[in-house]
Amino acid sequence: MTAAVTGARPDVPTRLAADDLDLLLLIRHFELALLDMFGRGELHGTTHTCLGQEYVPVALRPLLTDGDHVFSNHRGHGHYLARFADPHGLLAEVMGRQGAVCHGVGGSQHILRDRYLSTGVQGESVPVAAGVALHLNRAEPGHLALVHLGDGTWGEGAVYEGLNMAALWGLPLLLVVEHNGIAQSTPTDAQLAGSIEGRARAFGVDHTLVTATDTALVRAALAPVLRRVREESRPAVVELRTHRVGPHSKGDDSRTPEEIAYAKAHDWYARYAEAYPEQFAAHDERQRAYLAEVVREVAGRPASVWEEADRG
Amino acid sequence: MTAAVTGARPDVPTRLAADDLDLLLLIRHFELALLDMFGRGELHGTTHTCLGQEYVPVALRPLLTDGDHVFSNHRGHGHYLARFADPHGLLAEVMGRQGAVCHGVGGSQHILRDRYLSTGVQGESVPVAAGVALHLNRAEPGHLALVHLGDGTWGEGAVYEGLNMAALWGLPLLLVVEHNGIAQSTPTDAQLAGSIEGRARAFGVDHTLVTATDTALVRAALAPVLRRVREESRPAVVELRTHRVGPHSKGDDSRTPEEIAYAKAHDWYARYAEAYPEQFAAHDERQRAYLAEVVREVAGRPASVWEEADRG
Amino acid sequence: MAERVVENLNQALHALLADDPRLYLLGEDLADPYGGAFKVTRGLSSRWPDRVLSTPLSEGGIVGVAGGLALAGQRAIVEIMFSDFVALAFDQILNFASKSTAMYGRRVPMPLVVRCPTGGNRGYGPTHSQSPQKHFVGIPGLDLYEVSPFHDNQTVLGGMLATGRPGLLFEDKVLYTGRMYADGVVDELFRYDLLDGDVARIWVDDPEQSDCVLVVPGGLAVRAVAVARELLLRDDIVCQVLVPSRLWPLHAAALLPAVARAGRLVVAEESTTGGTWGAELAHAVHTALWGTLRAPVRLVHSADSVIPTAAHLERTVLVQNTDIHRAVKEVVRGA
Amino acid sequence: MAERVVENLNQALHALLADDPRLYLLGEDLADPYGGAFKVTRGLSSRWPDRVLSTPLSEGGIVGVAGGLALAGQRAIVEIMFSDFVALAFDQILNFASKSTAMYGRRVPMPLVVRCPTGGNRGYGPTHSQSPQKHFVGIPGLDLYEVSPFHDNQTVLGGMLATGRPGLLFEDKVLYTGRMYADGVVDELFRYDLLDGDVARIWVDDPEQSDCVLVVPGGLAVRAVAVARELLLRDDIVCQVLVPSRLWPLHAAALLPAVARAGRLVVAEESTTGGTWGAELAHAVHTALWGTLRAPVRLVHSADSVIPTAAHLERTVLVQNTDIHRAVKEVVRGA
Ligand SMILES: Cc1ncc(C[n+]2csc(CCOP(=O)(O)OP(=O)(O)O)c2C)c(N)n1
Ligand SMILES: Cc1ncc(C[n+]2csc(CCOP(=O)(O)OP(=O)(O)O)c2C)c(N)n1
Ligand SMILES: [Mg+2]
Ligand SMILES: [Mg+2]
Repeated sequence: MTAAVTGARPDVPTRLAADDLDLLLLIRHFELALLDMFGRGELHGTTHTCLGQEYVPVALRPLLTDGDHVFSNHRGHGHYLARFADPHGLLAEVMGRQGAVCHGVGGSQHILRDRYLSTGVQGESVPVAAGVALHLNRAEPGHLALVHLGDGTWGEGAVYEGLNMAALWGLPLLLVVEHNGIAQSTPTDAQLAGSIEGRARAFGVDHTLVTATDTALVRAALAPVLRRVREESRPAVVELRTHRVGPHSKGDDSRTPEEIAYAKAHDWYARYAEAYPEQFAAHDERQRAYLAEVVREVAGRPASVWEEADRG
Repeated sequence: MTAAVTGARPDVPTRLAADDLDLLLLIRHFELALLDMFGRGELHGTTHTCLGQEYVPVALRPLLTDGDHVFSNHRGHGHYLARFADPHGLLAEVMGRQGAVCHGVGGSQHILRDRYLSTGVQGESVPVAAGVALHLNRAEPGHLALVHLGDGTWGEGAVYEGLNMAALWGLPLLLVVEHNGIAQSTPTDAQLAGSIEGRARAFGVDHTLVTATDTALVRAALAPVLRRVREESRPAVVELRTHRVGPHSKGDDSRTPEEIAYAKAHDWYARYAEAYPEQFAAHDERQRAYLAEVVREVAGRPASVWEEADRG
Repeated sequence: MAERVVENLNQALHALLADDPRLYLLGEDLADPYGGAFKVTRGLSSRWPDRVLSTPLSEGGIVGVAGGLALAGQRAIVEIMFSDFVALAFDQILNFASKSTAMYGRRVPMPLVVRCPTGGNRGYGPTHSQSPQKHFVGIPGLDLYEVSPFHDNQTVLGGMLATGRPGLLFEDKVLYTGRMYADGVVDELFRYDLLDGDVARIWVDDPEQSDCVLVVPGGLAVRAVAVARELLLRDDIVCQVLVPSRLWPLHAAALLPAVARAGRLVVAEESTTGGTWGAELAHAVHTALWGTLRAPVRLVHSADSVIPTAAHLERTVLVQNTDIHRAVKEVVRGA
Repeated sequence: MAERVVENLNQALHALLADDPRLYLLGEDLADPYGGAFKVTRGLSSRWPDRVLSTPLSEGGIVGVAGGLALAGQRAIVEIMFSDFVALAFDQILNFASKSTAMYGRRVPMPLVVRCPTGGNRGYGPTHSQSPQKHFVGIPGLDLYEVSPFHDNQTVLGGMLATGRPGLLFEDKVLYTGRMYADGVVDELFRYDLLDGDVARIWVDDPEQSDCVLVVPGGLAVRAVAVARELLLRDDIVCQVLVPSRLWPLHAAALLPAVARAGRLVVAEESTTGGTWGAELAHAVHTALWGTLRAPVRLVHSADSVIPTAAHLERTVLVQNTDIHRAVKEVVRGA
C-alpha cells in the first residue's frame, strides 16, 4: 500500500502552536549558529546541518514516546533537539566542552542518550534497529524503532538486509526517509534507480509519500503510519520529499544557483515568516537570542573530560 | 514491466532436439555420478548438484554467445557443462585430477574459464558482473553479463548494490534467478519478504517470471529478454520457478517427504521420460554410459599439479 | 569417552539459552530439523522458537540485528556459517558493535558473540577454509576467543557474554567431531591444567620444566599435542603446549612464565603468513623477555596462498604437523 | 615550492587516465564540480565522463564493480570516501579481488587499487578517523601501499596497477594539504633518497650512519622528520627515517641493512595498538638480526581506544610526536 500526502506548496502554511514553532526555530538557529562558528574557524572537525528539514523531527515529536528508539544519522541535530530539547548538551558535544552529552567523544555524528542513537556509517543502523525492534516486539509491544535515513543511504546493501528481516519477522521498524534529492553532491537520479516506494513494496512493506513541508500536515500524515507500525507490528517506510537548504557539511555546496534557489523556495522558514509575520518574528527573535546565549555559555565552559572508567 | 510465462505442468513436454536432450541428460548423470561417488566416500569436500534445475542453462545455451560473461554460483555444474560440454575437466576439478579446469585449486565452486566464472560467496558476483557489464557496454555493445543466483541469495545486500548501479548506468546485466523455493534448509517464505518481482521493479528493472520447466518453453520465454538486454543495454531479472530435486549439498535434505515428493513431481526428467519413452531411453542410456566412462577415465588420472608459476 | 566438541558446544548453547531469557541465537539454517550446517545448533529452535532464529543470507545484517539486541539490553550469539563470510560483517563488527562500547563517551555493554566455523582440511575450497582471526586482532573493544578441546564452551561463551564486550569465537571445523579432554588427562603421557582459568597447559612429568613452549590457538590443540608426543618419543624433546582460550587481548601474564623458563617459544597457527596473531605474541615476548631467550620466537603458519580445494594441494598450503615438529626441533637444537 | 600532496595525487590520476584508456575511476561524489570529498579527483570527470564515475553509497558494490572491470581486462581505481568504510568492502577485497588472482589455479591479473583516505587529527570522530591498514596485512594476493610526501603518486599508482595484483593505497588525510619533497632535499639539515625505488631514506650527513632507525608509513613521514630534527637538535641523536611506499609485502631487504648498522629500530604508526604492521616488521627484524640488535624493536602507535572527536581528547589517543621522540630516546639511551 502506498499512501501519498501531497501539499508541497500550500498557499498558506498551517498556523503552529507555540511549542512547535519554538522547536522548529530552535533547530534552525542551532544550525545557523554552528555554520557561523565554523565560518569563523571556531569549530574543529565537521558537521552536517538539517537546514530546511527541521520540520521532520518536529512533526514526529508528539507521535513518539520515551519507549521508542530513534536512530539518527549524520544530519541529526534536529532529531536530537526534538527529542531532548537540549541545545547545551549537543553544542557542548560538538565543541568538546563540559556537559557534552557524550563527553565530546562522539561529536556531531555519534550520540547515544537513552533510546536515541546516531552513528556515522550510512545504512548500518537499519539492521541494528531491526534488532532493537525484535526485542521490542517480544518484550515491549506497542513501541517501535525509528530510523532516519537519507535518499542516498538506499545505496547501501545493509538497508535491504535489515528491511527484509523486519518484514519477515513482523517487526515494528519505521524508516523515515528524508529525501532531499541529493546525497552529498550527487543528485538522487544519479544514485538511486527506480524509487523508494518500489523498494519498500519489494519487501511487502507499506510506503507513505509525504511531499508537504508543513509541520501540521506532515504530522497528520505520519500519525496513522506510526499507529499501524505499533498496532500491527510490521515495518513501514515513510518518504518525505524535503529540501536541503544548506551545504552538505560545512561549506560544500556544488549545486547550481538555480538548484539552491529551488531548495530555498521550498524552505518552510521563509514561507512561515511570510504567512504569520508577527507570531514568527517574536518566536524567531526569542530563539535566536536563546541560541546566542547558549553559544556564549557553552563556549565559556572548560573542555570536556573523558574518564578512564568511561573508555569502554 | 513483468512478463509471466506459465506452464508449470503442461500435459506434454515439448519434444527436444537431440543436442538439448543430450545436454540435459549429461548434466543429470554428471550430478548423479557425483552423489554416487560421495556416497561411496570417494570424494573429498562438498558439492551442490543442480538436479531438477538442469534445464535452465540448457534453455539459455543457444541464447548466449562466447562474448557473453556468465557468473555462476555454488550450484554451477549445469551452467559449466552447458557452456563447455566438458565433463572431464569439471570432474577432474572436483576430484583434483590432471586436466582439471582450475588444476583442482578451485574445486566445485570456484571455476574460471574464458568468460565463465563461479565463486562461493553468495551475492558477491552481482556487483562484479555489473563491472563486467560496464566494460561490455562501452567496448563490446551487444554482449551481456549473466549472473545465476538463487532465491536465498536475495538476502545479501550486495545484490541490491549491484542492481542499483546496473540500472542507473544502463548496463547489460541479466540476473537469472533459479527460485527453487529453498535456501539450503530455509524455505523461501522464511528468508525472502515480498517478491523477487518487486525487488526488480524497485530498481526500475524488467522482471520476467517463468514457471515452465520445459526447456523449449523456457527458452522461448528467455529469448526476448536477452534480446532486450543486449539491444537496449539495460538490466533485467528473470525468475525461474524451479525445483531442487536433490539435497542441498551432499546429503543434507531436511525437507518433509511431502516437500521432496512435490519437487520430484515437478522434475522434468520423469515427465520427459514418460512423454517420449523411446527417444528418452536411448539418450538417457547413452549419457549414463558416457558419464560412467568419464568417471572411470578421470578417476584413473594422476593428481592435478599446481605449478609455482600459477600460484598468483 | 568424553563428549565431542560439537556436543559440548551444543550443550553450552542449550544451557545458556535455558539460563538467560534475554539470550538470542541467530544464523543461517540453524533451525531444526536442520540444526545448522555443522549441527552445532541442533534442538535449540525447537525449545526456544522465539529466540533461536534462522535468518536470511545476510551476514552483515544478522550481526547488525545482534548489535541491536545487545543495545536493547539483550544478549546475542550469531553463527556465521563459514568464517570466511564474516568479512561481510566486518563493518558491523568494527564500526558498530565494538565502537559502541566506547564511542559514546561511556561504557556501553554490547554482549554479543559471533561464532565462526573456521579453517581448512575439509576440502571446502578457497572461500570456505580461511582462518580470519588475524584480521580482527587489535580492534579496540573486541575480544577474540577460539574453541579448544580443553575449554568448556559454556564457560567460554558465558564468560564472553559476561564481559559486555563483543567477541568473536573461532571454531575449527575439524575439531567439531573430535573429543573434549577431561579431568586433567590428555593421554598416558600428558596431563593438563588451566592457568588463570584461561590458558590450558599440557605437560609431561613436570609442568614447570620444558625444552620449548609451543603456543597454539584451540584449533591446533590436538595437532600440537600430537607433535609434542612425537617430539618426546622420537626426539627426546620436552615440549610444553599452551592453549589460550582468549586470543585477544593477549593473555601474556599466563604465557610468559613458561616461556621464560624454557627460553624458547614456537607459535603455530593455521592462518596464512603475515600480520598473524603469532607475530603480535612474538613481539610481546621479545620485548618482555629481551636478552633471556635462547632463540628468536619462531612462527609457524600456512603459506602465503589461497587455500586450494583438492586435498593433495591443500596440504601444500596449510600448516602441517611436520612443519610444527621441524620448527620446535630447530629452535631446540639450534639448526 | 613543491606541489601539495593532493595536487600530486590529482595530477597522477590525470596522467594515468590520459595514458591508459582502460583505466576507470569510481567513487562517491568524485565527479565535478565537487571533485571528491578531499578534492583529489577534481577535473577528472570533466575530461573522462565515461571512465570517471560518481557512484551511489555502496562501498562493497563499488569495489565489486572494480573487480569486474579488472576481470574484464580493464583497470580500476576506487576511492572510498573515508577508509573506515572500506570495512564494507572487506568481502570483495578478501574473497573476490585478492582470491581471484590465484584461486582459479592460474595467475589472473586483477589490476585494481582501492584508495583510502585515512587517519585522524581532523576531528571527524570515531567512524571517520581510523587507520585500518593492519586489518589487511597478510591477505594473500593483496598489496598495501601508503602515500608519502617522498613518493610520486603517478609512479606509485602506476606501479600498483602494473603488478596485476589488487592493492590498497592509504592516504593520510592530513598529508593532503602538505607539500611533496623534491630533489633529495628535506630541509637545510636532512637529505633523502629512494632505496630500491621504494623506501625513502632520510638522513643527516651520512646515509650509512645513525644511532637509530625510525620506520614509518607515509602518513607519519612528516611527523617522523620533525621528530628526527628535534632529536638531532635537542638530544644529539642521529635518527635515520625510512619510509616504505609499499607496506605489504614487507620490503625487508631495503629496510634491514640500516637497522643492522644502527642496531636499533623504532616503528611508529597511527594505528591503534595490537596486530599492527609494526609487529610484523618487528618479527622480521628480530628474526633476521637475532643477537645483533642493541634493544628490542620498539613499536609506537595510538592507544587501544576509539578515536574521540574533540581535539583535546583525540590527542590523548592518537600517537603524538612526543611519543615517538621519547621512544627513540629510550631505545638509544636505554631508559
Ligand atoms: C557508509 C558511508 N559511506 C559514505 C559516507 C559519507 N557520507 C556521509 S553523508 C553522505 C550522503 C548521504 O546522502 P543521503 O543519505 O541522501 O543523506 P543527506 O546527506 O542528503 O541527508 C555520504 C556519502 C558515510 N557517512 N557512510
Ligand atoms: C555469503 C554466503 N553466505 C552463506 C553461504 C552458504 N550457502 C551456500 S548455498 C546457500 C543457500 C543458497 O540459497 P539459494 O540462493 O536459494 O540457492 P540454492 O542453494 O537454492 O540453489 C547458503 C546459505 C554462502 N555460500 N555464501
Ligand atoms: Mg539526501
Ligand atoms: Mg534456492
